[in-house]
Amino acid sequence: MDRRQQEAVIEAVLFAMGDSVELGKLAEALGEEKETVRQIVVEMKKRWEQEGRGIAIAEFEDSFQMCTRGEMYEYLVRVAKTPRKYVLTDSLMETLSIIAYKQPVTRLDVERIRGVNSDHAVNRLIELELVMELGRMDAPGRPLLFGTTEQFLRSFGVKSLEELPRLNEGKWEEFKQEAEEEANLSLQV
Amino acid sequence: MDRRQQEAVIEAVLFAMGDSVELGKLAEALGEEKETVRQIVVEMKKRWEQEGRGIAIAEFEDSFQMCTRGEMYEYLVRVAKTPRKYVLTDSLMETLSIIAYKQPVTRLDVERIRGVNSDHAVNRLIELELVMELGRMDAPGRPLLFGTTEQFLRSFGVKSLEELPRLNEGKWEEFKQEAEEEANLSLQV
Amino acid sequence: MGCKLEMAIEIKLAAFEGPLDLLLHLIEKNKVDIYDIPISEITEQYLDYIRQMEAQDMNVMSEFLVMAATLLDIKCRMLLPKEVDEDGEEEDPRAELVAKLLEYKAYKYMSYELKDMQTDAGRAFYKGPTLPQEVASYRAPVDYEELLGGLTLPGLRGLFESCMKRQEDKVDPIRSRFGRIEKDEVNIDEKAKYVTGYIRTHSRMNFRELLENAGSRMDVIVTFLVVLELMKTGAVSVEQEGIEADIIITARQTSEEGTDVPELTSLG
Repeated sequence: MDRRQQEAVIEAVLFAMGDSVELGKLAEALGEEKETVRQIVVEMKKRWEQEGRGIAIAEFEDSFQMCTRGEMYEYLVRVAKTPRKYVLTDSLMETLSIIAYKQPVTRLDVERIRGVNSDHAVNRLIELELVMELGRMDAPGRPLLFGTTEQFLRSFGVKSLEELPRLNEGKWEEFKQEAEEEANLSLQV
Repeated sequence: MDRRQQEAVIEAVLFAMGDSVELGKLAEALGEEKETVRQIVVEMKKRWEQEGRGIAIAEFEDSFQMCTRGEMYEYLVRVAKTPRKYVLTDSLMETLSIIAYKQPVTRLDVERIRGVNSDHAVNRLIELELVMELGRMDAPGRPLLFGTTEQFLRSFGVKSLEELPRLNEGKWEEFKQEAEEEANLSLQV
Repeated sequence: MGCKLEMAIEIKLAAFEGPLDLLLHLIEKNKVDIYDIPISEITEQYLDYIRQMEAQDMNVMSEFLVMAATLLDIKCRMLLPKEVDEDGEEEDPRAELVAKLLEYKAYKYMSYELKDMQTDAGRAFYKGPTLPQEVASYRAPVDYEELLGGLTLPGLRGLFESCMKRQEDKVDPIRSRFGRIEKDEVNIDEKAKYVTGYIRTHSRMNFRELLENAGSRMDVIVTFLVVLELMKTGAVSVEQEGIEADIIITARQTSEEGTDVPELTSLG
């Protein structure tokens, strides 16, 4: 393995481990003596500094860690503060409507109604602070119960859940009738 | 900001964010046009490859993510925990390939092609974040439509769906020829 | 030796992803042209496999059985004079099946390709975020007005209602009717009271009489259920001459006071 390859391996290991990596581990990955490896890492560290790269190598006792160079900090803040464009997708809206009307509700309830695994949608709604955990259900497995947040009420301009529009009873009758008509049809067949 | 600095910022942001970073965010950090930034990143990506560096830049649709170069694998497994890898069963792979090539696709489409109920497989793929809901089809019953995720691109090492190996009529022709050759062989026997 | 070979050839049905998979296996094993499937032989072999899977899960089984029926149907049509389509061309009864098999085979083939790609892609390592504390804890404010777009409260209600409707649609309509009998549509206790009262005062009657003030089909069903229950408890005997004939109900005299009809508390 030539020097360039050795440096590549060190770079990859430092990146993949994330945390600080003991010299011994780097030596193991390379199959080299610790002191040889230390020399290489220290040289890499210097060169990266000189080249003004975005990432740097921090040294602690007998460990090394890959990190962002201090000067990059302001750019990271800028990325973090980039306004994100949030959109409620169809599946998020559907899930929200079920949680709003059926709360407190478990993930499984949502899944049963939608007919599809909805974990992702529920999690996303929690991130967006429209939905929150209400506690756990007193049932086997003690599943989490979800409901809407204050932010939900605020966003829709209502003071309490009682102000949600009533379910359309007429609609229910329609569903029922449709189902019955279907049943009659199949009975007649 | 000179080019070297721009590259340093991109490197730092990709490293620090860990997850995939949208082109728009990088552009925001640099205060440059998206297309300019895309060019820079694509060039960096190429140069890193040529230099045989330990880390690489993966591209997914309009996002970029830092990762280790594939060739580093054998060294990394000596010291790092191997990444979570799911062995997908044949039925999951079949379902996934149908969704990947036919998206947006309904459950019924998948079922029709496989000849077996595939609800379980579709739900499992959603859990594994390889498949997601895309919305509902504008048709009676408004069935859910499914497609693949960014995690799918990452897991299969392609930057966009266009990069998937072609599923084309030619392949069918090959099958046909194979079958014919086999048939001839068996006639000769 | 022979025994070993047989075991090697015998492949568990569970190994097949479905009927199409099994069919493809048989076609490959027999080295026949997918465009010219010897339907009789393949059907025979297919049915042999199915017989071995009797004890399997019924859900899986039914899918294999549907294909068996399709194969038998094709086999029959192959024996009949060829059907001719609008353009005067002869239709091959196997055409639809062949198209399905080819389509399935194409995706199955791609799934192997994808599997290889996954193995290669799995060699790259990714890492989670390593952000400075302040950056990591920063949450971009959400513009809720923009987020909700045009979604209003009535819109939310509409979505919920259509979700529930879709769920309702999936419910077996006949079974769901049984569910409603207990709920509200027909008060079963009142119906039972009415029927038992009628029987007590009439001792022998036609089933039609009981239905005189039955409004809905649901009323009829409940009345019938009540009669069945009374029959079970021995309070009445029921006769019918033929399928189309009237159903005659006779109350059994058990005491001088009249017909001893037990209280029906619930049929649920």
